[in-house]
Amino acid sequence: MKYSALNLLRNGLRHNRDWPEAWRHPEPKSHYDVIIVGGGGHGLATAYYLAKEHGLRNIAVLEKNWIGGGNTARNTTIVRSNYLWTEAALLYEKSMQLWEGLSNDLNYNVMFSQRGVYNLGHTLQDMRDIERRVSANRLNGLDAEIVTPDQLKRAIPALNTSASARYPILGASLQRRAGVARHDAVAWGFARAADALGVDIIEQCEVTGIERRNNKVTGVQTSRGHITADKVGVVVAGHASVLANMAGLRLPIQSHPLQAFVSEPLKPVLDTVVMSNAVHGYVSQSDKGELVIGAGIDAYNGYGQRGSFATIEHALQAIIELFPSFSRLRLLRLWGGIVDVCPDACPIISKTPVNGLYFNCGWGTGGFKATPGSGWAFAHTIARNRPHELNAPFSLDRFATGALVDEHGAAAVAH
Amino acid sequence: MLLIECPWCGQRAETEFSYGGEAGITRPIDPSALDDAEWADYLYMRNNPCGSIKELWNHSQGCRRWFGVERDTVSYKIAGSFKLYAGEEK
Amino acid sequence: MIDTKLNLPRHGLESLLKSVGSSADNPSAPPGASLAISLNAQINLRGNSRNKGFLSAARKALGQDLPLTANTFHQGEPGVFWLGPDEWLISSNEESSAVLLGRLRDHLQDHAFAATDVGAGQVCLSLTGANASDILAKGCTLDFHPDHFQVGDCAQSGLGKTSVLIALVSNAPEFRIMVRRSYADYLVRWLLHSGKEFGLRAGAAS
Amino acid sequence: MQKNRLQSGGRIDRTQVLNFRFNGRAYQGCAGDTLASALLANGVYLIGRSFKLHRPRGIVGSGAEEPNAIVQIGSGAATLPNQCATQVLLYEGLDANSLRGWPSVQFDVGSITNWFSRFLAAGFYYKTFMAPRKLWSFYEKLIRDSAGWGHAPTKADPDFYEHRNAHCDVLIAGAGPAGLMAALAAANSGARVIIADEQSEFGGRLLSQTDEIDSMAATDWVAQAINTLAQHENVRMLPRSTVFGYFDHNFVTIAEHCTDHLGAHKHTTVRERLWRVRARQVILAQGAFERPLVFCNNDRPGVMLASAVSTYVNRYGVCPGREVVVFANNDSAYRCALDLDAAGASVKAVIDSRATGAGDLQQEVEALGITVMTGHVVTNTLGSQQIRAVQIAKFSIEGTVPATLPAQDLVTIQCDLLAMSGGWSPAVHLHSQSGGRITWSEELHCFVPDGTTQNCVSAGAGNGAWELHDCLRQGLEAGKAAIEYCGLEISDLAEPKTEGIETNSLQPLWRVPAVKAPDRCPKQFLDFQNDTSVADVRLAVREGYRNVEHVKRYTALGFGTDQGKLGNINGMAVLAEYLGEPIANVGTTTFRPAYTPTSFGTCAGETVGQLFDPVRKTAIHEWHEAAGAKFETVGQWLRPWYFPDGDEDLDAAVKRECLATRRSVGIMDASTLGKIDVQGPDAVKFLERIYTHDVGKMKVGRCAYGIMLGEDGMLKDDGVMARLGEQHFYLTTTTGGAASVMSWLELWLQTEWPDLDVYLTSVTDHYSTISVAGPTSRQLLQAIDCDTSLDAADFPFMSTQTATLCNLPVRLFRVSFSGELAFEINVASDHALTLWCALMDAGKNFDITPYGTESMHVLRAEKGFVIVGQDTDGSVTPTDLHMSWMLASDKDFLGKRSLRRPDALRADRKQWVGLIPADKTTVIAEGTQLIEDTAARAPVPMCGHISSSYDSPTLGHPIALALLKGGLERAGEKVYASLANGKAVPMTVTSPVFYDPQGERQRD
Repeated sequence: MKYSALNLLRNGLRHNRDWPEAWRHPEPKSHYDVIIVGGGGHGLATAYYLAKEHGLRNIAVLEKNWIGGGNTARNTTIVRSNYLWTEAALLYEKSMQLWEGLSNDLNYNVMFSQRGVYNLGHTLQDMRDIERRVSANRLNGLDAEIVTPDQLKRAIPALNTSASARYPILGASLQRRAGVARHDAVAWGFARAADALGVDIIEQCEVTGIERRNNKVTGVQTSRGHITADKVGVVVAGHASVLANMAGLRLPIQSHPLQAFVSEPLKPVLDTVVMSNAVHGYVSQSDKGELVIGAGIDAYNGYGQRGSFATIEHALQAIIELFPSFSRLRLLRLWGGIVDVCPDACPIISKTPVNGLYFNCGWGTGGFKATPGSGWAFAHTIARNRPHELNAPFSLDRFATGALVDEHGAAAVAH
Repeated sequence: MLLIECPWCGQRAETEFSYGGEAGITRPIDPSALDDAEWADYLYMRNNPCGSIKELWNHSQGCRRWFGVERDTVSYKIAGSFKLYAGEEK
Repeated sequence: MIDTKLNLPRHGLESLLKSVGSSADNPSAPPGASLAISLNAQINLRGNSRNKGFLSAARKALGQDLPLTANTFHQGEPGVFWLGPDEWLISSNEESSAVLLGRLRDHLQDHAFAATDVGAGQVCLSLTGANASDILAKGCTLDFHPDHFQVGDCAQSGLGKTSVLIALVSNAPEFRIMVRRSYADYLVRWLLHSGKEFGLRAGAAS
Repeated sequence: MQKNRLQSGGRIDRTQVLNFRFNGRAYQGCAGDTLASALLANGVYLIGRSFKLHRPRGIVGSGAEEPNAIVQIGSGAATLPNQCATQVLLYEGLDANSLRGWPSVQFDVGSITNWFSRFLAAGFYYKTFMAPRKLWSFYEKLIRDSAGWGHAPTKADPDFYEHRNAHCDVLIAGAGPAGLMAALAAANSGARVIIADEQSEFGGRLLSQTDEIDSMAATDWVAQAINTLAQHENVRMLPRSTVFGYFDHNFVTIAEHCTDHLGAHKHTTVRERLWRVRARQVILAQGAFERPLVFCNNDRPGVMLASAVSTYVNRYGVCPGREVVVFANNDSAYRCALDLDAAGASVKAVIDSRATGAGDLQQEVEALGITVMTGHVVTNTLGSQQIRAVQIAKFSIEGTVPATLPAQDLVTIQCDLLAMSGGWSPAVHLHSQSGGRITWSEELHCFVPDGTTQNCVSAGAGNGAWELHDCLRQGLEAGKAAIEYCGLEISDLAEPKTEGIETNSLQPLWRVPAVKAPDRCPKQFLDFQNDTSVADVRLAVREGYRNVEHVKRYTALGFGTDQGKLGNINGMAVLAEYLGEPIANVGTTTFRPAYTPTSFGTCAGETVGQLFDPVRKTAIHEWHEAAGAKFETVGQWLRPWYFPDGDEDLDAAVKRECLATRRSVGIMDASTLGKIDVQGPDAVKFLERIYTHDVGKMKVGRCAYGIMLGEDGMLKDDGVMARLGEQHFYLTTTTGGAASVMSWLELWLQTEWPDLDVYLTSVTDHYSTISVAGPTSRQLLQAIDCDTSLDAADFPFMSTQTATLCNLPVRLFRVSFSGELAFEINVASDHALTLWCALMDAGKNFDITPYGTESMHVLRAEKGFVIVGQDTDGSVTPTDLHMSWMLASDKDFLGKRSLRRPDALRADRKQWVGLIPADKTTVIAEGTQLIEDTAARAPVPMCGHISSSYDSPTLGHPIALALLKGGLERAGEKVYASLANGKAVPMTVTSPVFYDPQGERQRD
C-alpha cells in the first residue's frame, strides 16, 4: 500500500486497521543469489539497489539483531558531501544526490532536512584548510561557500562569535544542501522498499561462518542454519574485522567506541548543523526538538558500544565554548556505537581475495551520510563483480600501493 | 572511564594514559626485503579482535613508560598489565 | 647562590596571585588554603636503576639515595623525586643547577646517564592548608586521602588540564605542584578559580 | 488559600509561607514543598498539555517519573526549561509556566489535534509530506515549531559548575531504608562511604509512609541514622545529588544540585557539582517506581499514582482530592486508602482487579467503612480538565484478558481523584548501565537485577524487595558484603525491627479492556508525555515493527523526558500481548545514562570559558602584550602574529617587519619550538633510524636540517638537529609537533629498540629561543657583550656554540629561517625577558624590528622553506618537496620502505613549486585549487593547490607556494588559480626559491 496523505486519511477512517507490514518476516531460504550480511542502513540500501538497479531478486539481508540497530541507530544523522579529496567528494556527492530524492524513491519519508552544515574555523590554518576544501568542492560541482564571523552571527544567533573566546571563530565553510535525516526511517524505508522488490529481510540471524571452496564463497553458517549463496556482501560496520576473520582475511580496520547524546526536547533554538574540528564538537537540533551532539572518538579499541565519560565532558566543554547559552540545558540520554576506522579515514568498498566475497566497511565516523551512496556503489560492485568508478579508489589494494585517500587532514573527528 | 594499572605507578584513571593500539606488531628487521603486500600488512592490517586483546598504553601523564595491557574489547575488563620486556627497569 | 631565580614580576605569576588575593570576597575569613610560588633549581636525571655503580655514584653526587620506590621522593637538600623507573627530578633550594650538574657529571661520568637542567622550564607551586587536598581533588583523579597519599609520596598526574608532579611535603598539609612553565599561568588561574569555594588565598613567594 | 492543605502533619513548615507564581497567577506554599505539592495544595490540577494531542494533563507522580508536570522555571539567562514540578523545590518568588497550550493551558487551540488523532497514529509522518518535494521544508517547519518542550535560554549561563573527584570503599545510590541501612553497616566498620540521594532529604519512601521501625516513627529512625552517619568522618552524605551514570571500572557520576532550591541568588557559588567517584563497591538502592494502570482516558488530570497520593498526604500535608477512588491490582495501594481516610478525604471505593482482594490491609480498609470492590476494574474516566467520575466494570481473568467488556455492566462513580497502582518496577537503571543483566521475574512481575559485571550489588525495592523489613535486611547484608569485599572488619549491627503484614500477590494487569477494541475506544495511554497509546503499539506490531526497539522508536514510547520511567514496562507488556509472547522474550532495552537529565554545565565543569583550554605563553609574552602585538593561536600557544605600529593593518605591519629584517635586523620569539635533549652512547644509532639524513657524519658543533617520516613515508616533522657532543644531540621540532614527536621517539625507543642506551628530555619550556635575523644581527650580538667570535670563519653557518650575552649563558645556533644572516639564541627561560630587553635596547642603533609569525612565514616563503602542516598535509613525501638529497641511501630509517610503493613513485605526484601571478598583482587566497582547463565543467580536474601565498615585500609582487602535479618539470608553464567568484587567475610556475637562491646572505 502506497504511503500518501490520501491513504493516511483512508486508513485513519478505518482506525488504521488495514496497514500492511512494512516488510515481511520470512524464514530464510536454503539458497540466495546474493546474501548481504548486516541489516543496517548500508546493507538494506545495498539489497535495495541490487534489486532495483541490477534486477536481482533472490537476495537476503541477514541481521543478527534488529535492522537499523547498529550505527544506523547510534549516529548524529549528519549528511554532507563536502570532502576534500575528489575521490571522496564524488562518492559522498553521489550519496547526497540520492538523499535528495530518497523519500520519494522509497515512498517513505526519511525526513531529509537540508538545513545546511557549517564547519567552523578557529585558527589561520583552519581557514587555509577551509579555503582549500571549499575551492575543491566548488570545482567538483558541490555547493560550498565560505562565511565570515559576521554572517555566522546573523545566521546562528546562539553561536559565540566573540573575538575574546578561547578559540575565536574566524569563519566557516557552509554547505547549504547538507543537513540531517531521520535515522530509523532510513533503515525502515530501505527495508520496506527492498522487501517490496522481493528481498528477504531476516532478523535475529547471526552469521557465524563464511563458507568457501577453492577460494570461492559458497555460503554462510548462521544461527538459523546453513544458507548457500553465490555471492556474499559483508557490511557490518564495527564488526567488519570479526567477519573478515571468518573468511581468513585481515583488514586495515580498528573498531572504536564513538559516543553521542541528546538533550531534552526544546523549542527551536538551532536551525542548522554546526561542526567544529578544532574544539571537537558538533551539534544540530532534531525535528523532535532534541539537540543532537556528537562526542569525539574514544582512543581505545572497543566493541562495547560505550565509551568514557571524560569524552562526554570534553564534548560538552566544546559545546559550551561554542554556545554559552546551552550550559543550562540537560543531557537526556547518551549512547555509543562501534566505528570501524581506516588509516586514511576513508571507506573500503571492495572485492576481496576470496571470489564472490565483498566487503563494505571502514566508514569510521562518517557512515550515515553515505548510506544510499554506499549501498548504490556496493550493489554495483557485487552485481558486476567490479567496482564502479566512484568506488574504485576505495578498493582494498590501495593499502599495498599506497594510494590512500587521506581525509584525516580535512576530516579529523568530522562526522 | 577505565582504571588502568601502570606496572610502575599502580592503578590510575584512563585520562592519564594514551593509547598505542595492538601490541606485538614488530617492525620488520629488513623492510627492504618485503614486497608491497607484506609491508602493507605490517603498516595497516590489524587483528582488531572482538574479545581479548593485548595492547599498548603509555602512562603519558605519569612515568611516561609504554607497557602492555590485556583487556577484553567487549566487557572492557582488564586481565592485567605487563612490562614489555623482561628485565625492564624496576 | 640560586641562579635560577624566577623573575617573578616579569613572569606575571606573582601579579596574578596578588591581584586575586586582594579582591577575595571576604578577606577577614581565615584562608582554607593558600597558594605560593617557591623557587628552586631543578635537574632531570636519567640513568639505569639496575646499575649499582650508577646508583652509588648518584648517591655520592647528591648525598642521598635516588628513590627507587615508584611515586616517592626524598626530602632534603637536594630533594629527589621519582619520575619513572629511569628518571628522577632533583630539586634544590640552595645550590644552583650549574653546581648540581657539575657534581653529577663529575661522579657519573663512567656510566650512561643524562643530566639536564630543566629548572627554568618548571614552576613550583606550594598549596597549603586544611582544604588543599579538596582543591586538588577538583581537577586531579589521584586519591589524596591521608591513608593513601602521605608525606614522602609524589605522583605525576593531570590537574585541571595540565600535567603536573604533586608531592606531599608536610602534614600541614603542604603540597608541592610542579608544572611546565608555559602552563603555569593557566594552572594558577585554574587553582584560584577552583579554590574560591575553599577560601584559597594567594600567598607570597617563599 | 491552600484549599487542599492539611491542618497538620507532613514535613513542611507551615510558618514559612512562600509566594510563587504559576502561569502568571500568584499562589502560596510552604517551606519544604515541591512545586507540585504546592500546586496541589492550591487545587491546581491542570499543569500542561501533552506533546502530540494537546490533551490536558496534571500531576501523576511525585518524583523523577513524572511525565506531565513539566514546566519552565524563571526567565532570562537563568531560566530552566523542562523542569519536573515534582522535583522542583519551592522557594520564595518562584515563577513557573506551563510549556504547552496556546493561548492558555486551559484553552488550548492545539487541542483540536485530539479530534484528528486517528490520522496522527504512530509514525504517520513517515507516510506523508513527501510530495511535492519542495513543500517538505514547509511541513518540517510546522513539525519543528509544534515539537519541543521548554525554551532554551538565549544568554550565556550566569552560573558556574565544578567537578570533584572522589574515591571511596562503598558508594551507595539512594538513601531510603536499604541505602541508609547499608551506609550504617559500612560506616560502622570505618569504611569510606559516600551516600547520595536525589531528594532534598534522606529517607526515601520512609518520608512518605507511616511505618514504624524499632518502635519509633520511621522518620525518627531516619533522623537517628543520619545523625549516626554524621559522626563518621569517612562518610560523605550527599542529598540533592543524583547518581546519574555508572561507567566502566566502577566509575560513577553524581550531580549535586547546590543552589536551584535557594531561589534568587547572586550566582557566586557553584550551581551544580559533578562528583566523579571511583568506588571499590557500589550498592544500588534507588527503590522502585509505581506503575500506572492502562485504561481509557487514564491521562486525565486527577488520575495519580497511589504512592504519589500517599506522599502528598504524608510528606507534604496535602490532600489532593476530596472524593477518591483507588484502583489497584496489588496490596500497596490500600495504604493510600488508609492515608486518605486519615487525611479526611472520602474514599468512595477501592477497586481491586483481583478476585481475591488484598491481605491484612483490606481488613484495615474495610474496618474504616470503605467499600472494597474486588474483581472490578476502572475502564474509563469522565471529565474534561479534571476527572469527574470513573466507570467501573466487573472483571475476571480466566486464561486470558477479555477483549472487551460488556457496556451494560458499567457503573459510574463520581470522584475528583483516582489513585491507581499497577504494581512496582525496580529502578534497575544504574544496574543496567553498569553492564548488569536484568531479567523478568514471573513471581514479582517486574524486571529485577540478575548478575553483575562490576563490583556492585542491588538492595531494597530496587532489587524487588517490596516490604520494609526486606529492604532493611537487604541493605544490611549489602553493607556487610561490601565491607567484606574491602577487607574491613564487619561490626555487629542488628537488623531493626518492623512489623510485617500478610499480603496477597499482585495480579498482572497490563491493559484494562474497554467496551470497544483498543483502536476504537478512547485512548489508553502507555507513555503520557508522547501520547503513545495501546493502539499505537498494536499498529506498530501490525505494521511489522516487532522488536521492542523498533516499537519504541516507531511509537516514541519511552523517549520523553522521563525516559519511560512511568510507562515503559506497561508498553512492553502490551507489546508482548500483541506478539503473543511472554514478556521475558520481548526483553527490555538497555538503560543508558543519564538516569535523570543532567545539565551540560555540570558535565563540563569549570573548564569552560577562559579555562576551556590552557593558554600557553612564552616567557616573553608580557613584553609582546605591552608592545601591542596581535596574537595568533598555534596549538595551545599564543604567538605574536604581528606588531602593528599605531593603527597599521596586518599587511602594512608585515611589509615593514619584513623589509626591516632584510635591511637591518629583525627579532622574533621562537620559544614555542619543541626542543628535545638527546643523550646516551647510542644516540647516533637511534637518531639514524628516526631521521633520513646521515646523522653519524655530523661533526660536534654542527647543525643540520633534519626531517622525519611516518612509517607511511609521509613527512611527519622537521627541525634543526645540533650535535652538542659525541653522544649528545639537541633537536627542535615544529611548535605543533613538539608533544607528538617526543612521544613518537619514546614509543620507538621503549617498544622497538629498548636495547639502545639513549635518554630523551624535553627542554621546550626550559629554553626560550630568540631569533635575530638580518644583515646587522652579528653586530647586534656583539653590542651586548658577546664573549666569543661570531665571524663566519670562527662560527660558520649551520654550527652551534655556547656563549655569554650580557653575562647570561646562552647557546647560539647559526641557522636561518629567513634567508638572512641569523642567530637563534637559546637562553634559560628565567632570563629570556632580560635578554630580549637587552637586545631591543641595543638594537635601537640597528633599527631593530620585532616581527611575528606572519612575517616569519613571508620571509621563509621568499626563500622557499616548507612549513610542515601548512605546506604539507600527511600525503607529501620528501621527494615531492625535492628533499631526495636528504634520504641517506646506505641505512634504513622509518618510512623508507614506503617510498618504494607504486603510489610514491607515481610520475604525476604533486610536487613543491613556486607560482607568480601573471599579472603580478593578484594575491591568491591560501588553499585555492589549481586547474589547467578553465573551460572544463564540473568535476573540473585539479592539478594542485596553493599552500602559501603572500604579497612579497622584498620582491614587490605576490608569490605563492604550491603542490602541483608534475611540479618543477613545468617551470615556466601556466596554470590557473580558480577563485570563488568563478574567475581563473593565470599563474606562472617557478622554482619555490624566490630570493637569494644561492643562499649567500645566510652564509655571510
